[in-house]
Amino acid sequence: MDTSVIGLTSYLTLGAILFSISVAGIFLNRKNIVVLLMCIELMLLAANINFIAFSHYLNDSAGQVFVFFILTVAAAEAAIGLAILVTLFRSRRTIDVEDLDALKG
Amino acid sequence: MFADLPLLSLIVWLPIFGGVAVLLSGDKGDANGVRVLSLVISIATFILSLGLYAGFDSSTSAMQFVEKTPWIPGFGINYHFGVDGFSMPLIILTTFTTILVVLAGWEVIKKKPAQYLAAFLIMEGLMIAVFAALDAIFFYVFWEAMLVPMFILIGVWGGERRVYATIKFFIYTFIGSVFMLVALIYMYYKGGSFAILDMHAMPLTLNEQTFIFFAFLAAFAVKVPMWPVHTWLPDAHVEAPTGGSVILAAIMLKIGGYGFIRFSMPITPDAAHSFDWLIIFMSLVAVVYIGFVALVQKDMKKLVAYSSIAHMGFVTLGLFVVFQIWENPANVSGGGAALAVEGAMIQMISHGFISGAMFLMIGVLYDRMHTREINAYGGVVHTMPIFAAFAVFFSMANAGLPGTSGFVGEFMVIIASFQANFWYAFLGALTLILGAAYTLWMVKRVFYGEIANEGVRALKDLNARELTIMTTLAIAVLILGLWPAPVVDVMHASVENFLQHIAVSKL
Amino acid sequence: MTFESLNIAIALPEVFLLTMACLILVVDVYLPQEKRNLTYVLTQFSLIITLALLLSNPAETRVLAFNDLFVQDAMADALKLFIIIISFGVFVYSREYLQARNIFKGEFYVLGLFSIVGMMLMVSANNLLMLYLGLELLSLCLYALVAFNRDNGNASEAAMKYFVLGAIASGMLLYGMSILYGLSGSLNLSEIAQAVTNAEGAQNIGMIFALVFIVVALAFKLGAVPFHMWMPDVYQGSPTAVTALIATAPKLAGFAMIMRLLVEALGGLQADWQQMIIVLSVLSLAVGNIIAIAQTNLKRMLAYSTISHVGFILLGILAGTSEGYSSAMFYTISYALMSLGGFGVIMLMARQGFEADNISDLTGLNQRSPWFAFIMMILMLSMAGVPPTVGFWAKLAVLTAVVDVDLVWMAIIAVFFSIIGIFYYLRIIKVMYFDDAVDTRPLECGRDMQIALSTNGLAILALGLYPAALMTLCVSVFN
Amino acid sequence: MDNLYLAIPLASLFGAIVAGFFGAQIGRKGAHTVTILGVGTSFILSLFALNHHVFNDAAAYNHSVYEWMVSDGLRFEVGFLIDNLTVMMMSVVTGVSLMVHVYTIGYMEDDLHNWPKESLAGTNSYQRFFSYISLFTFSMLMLVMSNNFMQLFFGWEAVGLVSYLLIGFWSVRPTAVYANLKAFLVNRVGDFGFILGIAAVVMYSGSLDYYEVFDKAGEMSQQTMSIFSGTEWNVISVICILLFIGAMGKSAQMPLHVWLPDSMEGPTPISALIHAATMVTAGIFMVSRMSPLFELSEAALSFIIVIGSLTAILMGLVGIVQNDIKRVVAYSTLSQLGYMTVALGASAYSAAVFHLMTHAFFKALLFLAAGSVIIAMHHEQDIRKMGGLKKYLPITYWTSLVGSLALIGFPGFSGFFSKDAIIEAVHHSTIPGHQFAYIAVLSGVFITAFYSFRMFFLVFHGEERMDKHTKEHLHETPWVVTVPLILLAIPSVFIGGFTIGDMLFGDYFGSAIYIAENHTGLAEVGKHFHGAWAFVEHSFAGPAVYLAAAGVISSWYIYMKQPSIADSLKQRFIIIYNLLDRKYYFDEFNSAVFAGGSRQLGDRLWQVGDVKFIDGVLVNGSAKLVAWFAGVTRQLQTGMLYHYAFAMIIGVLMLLVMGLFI
Amino acid sequence: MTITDFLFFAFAGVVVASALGVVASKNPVHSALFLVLTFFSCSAIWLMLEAEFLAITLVLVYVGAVMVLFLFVVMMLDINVAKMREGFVSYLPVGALFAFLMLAIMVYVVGPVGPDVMSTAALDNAVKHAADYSNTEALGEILYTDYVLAFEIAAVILLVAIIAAISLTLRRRTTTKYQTPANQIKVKRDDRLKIIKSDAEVLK
Repeated sequence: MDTSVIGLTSYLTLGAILFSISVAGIFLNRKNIVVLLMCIELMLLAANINFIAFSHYLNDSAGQVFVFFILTVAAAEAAIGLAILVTLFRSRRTIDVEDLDALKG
Repeated sequence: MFADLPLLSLIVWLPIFGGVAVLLSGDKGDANGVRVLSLVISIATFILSLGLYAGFDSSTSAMQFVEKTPWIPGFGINYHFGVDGFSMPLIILTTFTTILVVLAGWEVIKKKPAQYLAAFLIMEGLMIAVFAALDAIFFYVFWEAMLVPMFILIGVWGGERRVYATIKFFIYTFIGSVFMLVALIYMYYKGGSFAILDMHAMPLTLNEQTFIFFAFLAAFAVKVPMWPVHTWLPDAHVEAPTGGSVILAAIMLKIGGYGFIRFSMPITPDAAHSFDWLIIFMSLVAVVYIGFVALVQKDMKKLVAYSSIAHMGFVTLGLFVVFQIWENPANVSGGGAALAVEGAMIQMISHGFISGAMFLMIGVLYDRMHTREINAYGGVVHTMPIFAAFAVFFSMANAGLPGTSGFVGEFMVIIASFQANFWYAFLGALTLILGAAYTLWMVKRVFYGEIANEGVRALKDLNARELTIMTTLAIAVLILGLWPAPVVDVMHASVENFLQHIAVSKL
Repeated sequence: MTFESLNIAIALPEVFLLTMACLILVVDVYLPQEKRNLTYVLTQFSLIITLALLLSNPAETRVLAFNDLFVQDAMADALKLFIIIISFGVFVYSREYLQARNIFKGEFYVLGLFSIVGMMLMVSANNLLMLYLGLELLSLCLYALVAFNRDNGNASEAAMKYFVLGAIASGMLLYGMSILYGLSGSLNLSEIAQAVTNAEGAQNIGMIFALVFIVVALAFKLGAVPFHMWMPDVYQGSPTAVTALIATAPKLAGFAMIMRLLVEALGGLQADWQQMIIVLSVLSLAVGNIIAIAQTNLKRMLAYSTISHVGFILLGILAGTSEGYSSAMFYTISYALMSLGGFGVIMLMARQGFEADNISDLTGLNQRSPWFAFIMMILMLSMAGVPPTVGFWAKLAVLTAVVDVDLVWMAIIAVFFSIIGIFYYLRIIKVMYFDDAVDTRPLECGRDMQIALSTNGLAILALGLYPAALMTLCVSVFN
Repeated sequence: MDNLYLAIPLASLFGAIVAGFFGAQIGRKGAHTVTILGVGTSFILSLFALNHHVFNDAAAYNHSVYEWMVSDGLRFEVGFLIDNLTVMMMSVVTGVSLMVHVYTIGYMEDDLHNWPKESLAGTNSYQRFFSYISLFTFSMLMLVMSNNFMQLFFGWEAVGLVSYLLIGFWSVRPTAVYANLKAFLVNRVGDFGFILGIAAVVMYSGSLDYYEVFDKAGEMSQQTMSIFSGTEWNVISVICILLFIGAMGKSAQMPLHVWLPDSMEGPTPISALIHAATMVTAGIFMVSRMSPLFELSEAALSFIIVIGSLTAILMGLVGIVQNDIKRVVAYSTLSQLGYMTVALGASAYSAAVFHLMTHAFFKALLFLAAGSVIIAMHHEQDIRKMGGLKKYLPITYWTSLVGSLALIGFPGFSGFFSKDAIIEAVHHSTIPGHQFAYIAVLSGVFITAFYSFRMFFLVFHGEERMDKHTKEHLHETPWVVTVPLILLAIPSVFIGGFTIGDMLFGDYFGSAIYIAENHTGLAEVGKHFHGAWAFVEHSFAGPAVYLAAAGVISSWYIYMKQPSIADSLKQRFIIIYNLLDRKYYFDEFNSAVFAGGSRQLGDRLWQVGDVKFIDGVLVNGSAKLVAWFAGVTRQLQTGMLYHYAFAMIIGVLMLLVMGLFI
Repeated sequence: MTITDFLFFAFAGVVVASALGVVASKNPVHSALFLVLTFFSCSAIWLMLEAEFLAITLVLVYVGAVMVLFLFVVMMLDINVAKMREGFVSYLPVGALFAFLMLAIMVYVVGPVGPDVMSTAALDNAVKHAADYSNTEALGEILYTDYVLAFEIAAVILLVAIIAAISLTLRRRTTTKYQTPANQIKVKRDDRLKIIKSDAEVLK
């Protein structure tokens, strides 16, 4: 069996790539807030991958515990985010990012 | 007998708490009540402050009536009061002027008289505290706090462009003082103490001194005000109510001069020495440039405001010329330095009386005619002869006529600055001509000639209250002009000490 | 492990408050609208008891609980104290405001109490996880509260912006925490601190990498430039009651978070985060003060003013000395008090259908109510840093700390921008005192509000006249 | 003697205070009584002092009255130096003043006509006037009795103040209030030099006391100072010239003479007292008092003699074309002051003071006589509208004649002695510039005679050119006016002859006046002096008497005999006439250059410097800049979520780069 | 290159590709589905890291609940799909540039190239657990002991989410008419009818 080429850094790199994609997504998405929320989920996923990879390589379950809580919180966050989204849609009849410009200056 | 009382605390807090009491008694009830209350408080403060003079030991330069209690131990900031020959006369000037200011607004201020009077009383306490504070931060607190009542005074009771004027006033002074704050903090960092006297003794390199000197300069030059940071003053004066102008001219400007004496020069003697040319230049510009500017003013208050700037130029000139007096090889006797400093001090006190009187005078006219335009007047002497007599008297004092207090300081400073350089005295002495020109030209246009219009024709001469104010000031101006010795004597020791201190380089 | 080893008594105030929050939630459900006042009373009552619990058991030393997740120390006690006092004030001020807008609902108080618990947890966290959870508890409550006035489009917009940006920030925080966890092998702050000191060579780079993400999250929470963008919009869009909640106590929690993360955990990287904070601080001072000048909306102006104050708080922190920390804490507490008063006045002026959040709405306040005009003046002067108000001492303390570490130029920059800043505070005083009132109706409000607001304003003045007590408290926390 | 000396000025001051502050209570009568009593006391006490010093040869009295203050070891005091010079001045001042006081009772009697009806200032103007002139007497006494420079300056300015108040006494008249401002300002220009001179004195002698300064004079003359870098000036010359600039202002020497003719806007008694007899001679007195200093500086003396000669001749010429009775006398005063100054320059201090004294009497006489004419003519001052007044005003006529003869130096009259002494002294002087001065003073004699008698003839002789109404009411003025005239006429005739011997050539002044060894002008004259009568006889050997006679005769010819000549001369020399009529365009120049110029400069400095630059650019400019910047920066807050996020990302990148790579 | 390596690259490839799909999709529904795919493949990667419990949770909780919620909201709110891509291309260069810069720096630090940040002794502890090792049990053990406080707080956070969601979205339809008995009982005579006293008016 060949030696494995993947290691901790591979997972971290994957996390970094996901993080960057989410960053790009946040900036590029000018229309739909829901997609914005999805990008945030991606960012959390990147952090989760890091935690789990570290947890594995450290042989320490604290990282996994952390991920567990992140998932919980992310769920709660999504709920609240979507609730706000609904409220927003009700009052403005739009969820375009570009239309969120009543407050500025 | 006064040594046992915390006299300075009393003098500071009596008007402040009195002011709060006046404020709380409010504008709903009888306005005369608050007026009388304010008058009583201001007179009581004045009487207390005379205790300072009575108990003052003029043979020593040490601080007297010292009170010291820890205030903010974390920073070593103390509640620290004390007076010497420099601050004591200025405190009495403050208490004296406040009485007149309270009187001056008696029935003239109809809008919220309680707030008006309270502002003055509180400001009085704060200004006294500025003069008496011996802890730099303690000083700074009062220095800044003092701006607030003045800001309100000009803004609420002022003229048409009051908002512009008062914001300009506040920001101008604020700009200057924040840099001073940084300098104070820096010295605390170097020396570990905020006590002013400790700062005097603190060794500082030339670079540090330069930095600190300019930080102080920013604060005090604005306050004095020196050219070219003077433009807030004419605006503030013109828009301020009479009492505000009086306090501004009579006391607030002095705080700038006092600052030079208390901070700039003793703390940074070497920087003061190396940049004395700058200050002297600015002072002389103030005397000459501002003299010309005053000449063409159409608004009486503006004219007097500009004249204040010119007169304060003598204060800074007198203070900073000492180094050059010592250095002038032609000055064989080596004297003149003390003359210059004492001249500057006398000039401050005298200017307090005279500018106060000038503004009160304009106030008297303004209360009747509601205009300060010189052109709106003419021939006032025919309807207000007594008032005109006072006006001519104070104008002459403003022009530095011997026998009035206006002469003493200018005379001393001119004589002293001659010992540094002929041209300093030359330019300074131009005030003899310019000062007379702008003041008397105004007198001519306002008071002399035929009665200009119906408004002037209907004028009534001074009432008893105004007469009292004017007479009091006139007596003060005369006494100081005819016998300045009592005032000068109390500062000898302090001046001597001051000069010895700044003569020694800190490097 | 045993139940005793949890040391639960240490967290008694939090536990109590949490319980009360749940209780109030239940009680509120069964209350008819006209008895809603009970919710309010209960809320305030719980806060008072919490305060009493807090005071009854002050930390003599650093005590750990819940298996080292939770820490009680002097700083935590002090900050919690002020968090509760200030929140109490927010609830007092907002009662009538909420009633006038038909949003006087139990959820406001429940969410408010939960957010307070979140803050207290942040303050007492000794673990990255606890910090994160505390932060999220706080933030989620605030997101919801901002959108609380559902019919207001601006509020929803503000909530959305706050939510999205907040989520990004916590994403970054998590990313940074993950790296930190990986490099130190622990979530415990003290152990991380150990690892940071021991780190060498390349690991340092990793640590700094983590540090950047953490600093970003902290800067976001406090509102430092360029992570401040949410603040003006959220301050303006939220109902004023919520703005008051966001603008005050959470800053204390944010300060605690900085202390826990940067100082306790990453103290070894001080040289690195100092540089970053210098940049953030200068930018905050500049941007906050300059843009505030152009504002016409009072709440928005206060948001920018907050940004500039954050610059000052960061100034104290970047000094990196115990004087610096205590001065920053002093500043934060004073700022929270001033800000509370400011929003209190806005709520005081507001009435049904009228937000009173424009600067022009304060016009002629001195004629309508000299006393509250005076209070507002004190608040504004304090924000501007004019003695004898506490704002001056805060600035003095911070500047002293900065000068102490030879950063005189930073002090000069700070005062330079505060000169620009004074202009907009003066403008408030100007409209209150110098302009004639358009709306001459006298102000109507309950006695509780009057007393609280007066106390608030006078406290600013009293602390300005005698700052030693608070200052000593702040100093003692860091010894 | 302390109390006596103190009482001299204070008596006048007392009168002034009472009349000034309680004028309304004591009424007109009370006012003139109290002031006359005050000044009379001063006068009598002055005579006592005169007796004490001159006839009993008391030593000079030099004591301080009170210490004004001490600063930097420099004593500022008020004190008296009484010696022969002082007592003479005191007697002259109080004497003339007393006369003027009495005269004023008549002159100011119907002063109410000069005020608008509703003017409250006019109600007590009579009392106020008496108060002012008493105050003036006090100030003048303080000036002459001073033993130090500070008090000298005090008196110097105080007389200026009173002069200011009195010139503008009729404050309703625009010309009067213009004139008083002008007088004060021009005097201030002189004071400007004066105060610098005092400053120099303090610097180089360390004292303000006369005697102490004089003791140091020798030292000072050895020192030099640098005013412009590279040039060294003798200290004593600088001091003397600066002090003399003060004297130029007060004693109206060119080019600071412009205020004096205008000062005639004041009531006539003032013109007599202040602007002829006393105040304007303060400069002469001062230089004489400072002779120990001036003697050490050739440069200063030379400067003085040139200025004096220019004033003497040029102002006399202007007198020829004036038509206002008081202005003619005023220009004559200027010219005579020039004579005194020339004498100072020639080191003939005693001659200057001597002329000062005689001039005080005859010029006061002339002014009061002019005033008498004016009263009689119902305040008409144009001599072209007079004529033939001899028969209506006999006393005035004769006293005027006496005054005029004294003025032109008719042999035997007091003016003759003093003027001839000056001419002779200049003749023998060795100061650079004395040749020019000699020519000037000689031609001055002719000119003086010409304009004096031109006026005399036009007023008292020839056809009656006044209107009918005035003519009907013409009669001699009341006794309060004529008595002072007579009393002044007596010394105008005799005092010169009586005192010339002692004052000029005896040791009257003793140590009060110091003359350097090599300044022998007056001493030369003294060698030929053998009594007053011989002096008169001797004068016929010189040109002066003939020139005076020629002056009188030509004026008689031109104005009495052939009045058309005057006009034809005027047409022929129109340029010169205009030059004289416009008074060499000094006023135009001053008002254009100094008054207008400084207003323009002030306006520029204000509008451009203060308003546009400091306020506009620096203050409001930076405020605007900040506001503009704020307006621009707030655009960054677009409201767009992705921009906010973008800002955060930029921030992250920035911090990453900073943390990792910097 | 082992089989695990291959699996990793495969799943990682899917993760990256579907993440890009989330960002680049025109239609938010597609984005949501791509996100589901991302989660699925990620969960596979977590399995490789022996985080079985979390991997399952990710699928169950995230995909099963949260993503469904997302889809639900997307469908509920009527969104104009045609407008979705406006501006995307024009901002792409800038966005890509910054994302790339960020990626470069991050990979430089945590990736296999660059300074060797992750080579500490502690990070070399990866242990292959025995087959009977229960990841769930291990987590559960510490979750209820060491992290009990965190667990409680997480519960509170969920509670907050519930409260917030309800209070923000629950609304009574104003269009539906319904009676409120309480109000009906409370009503008084005066509320219904008001008798106003007025003077008699005389018609002119």
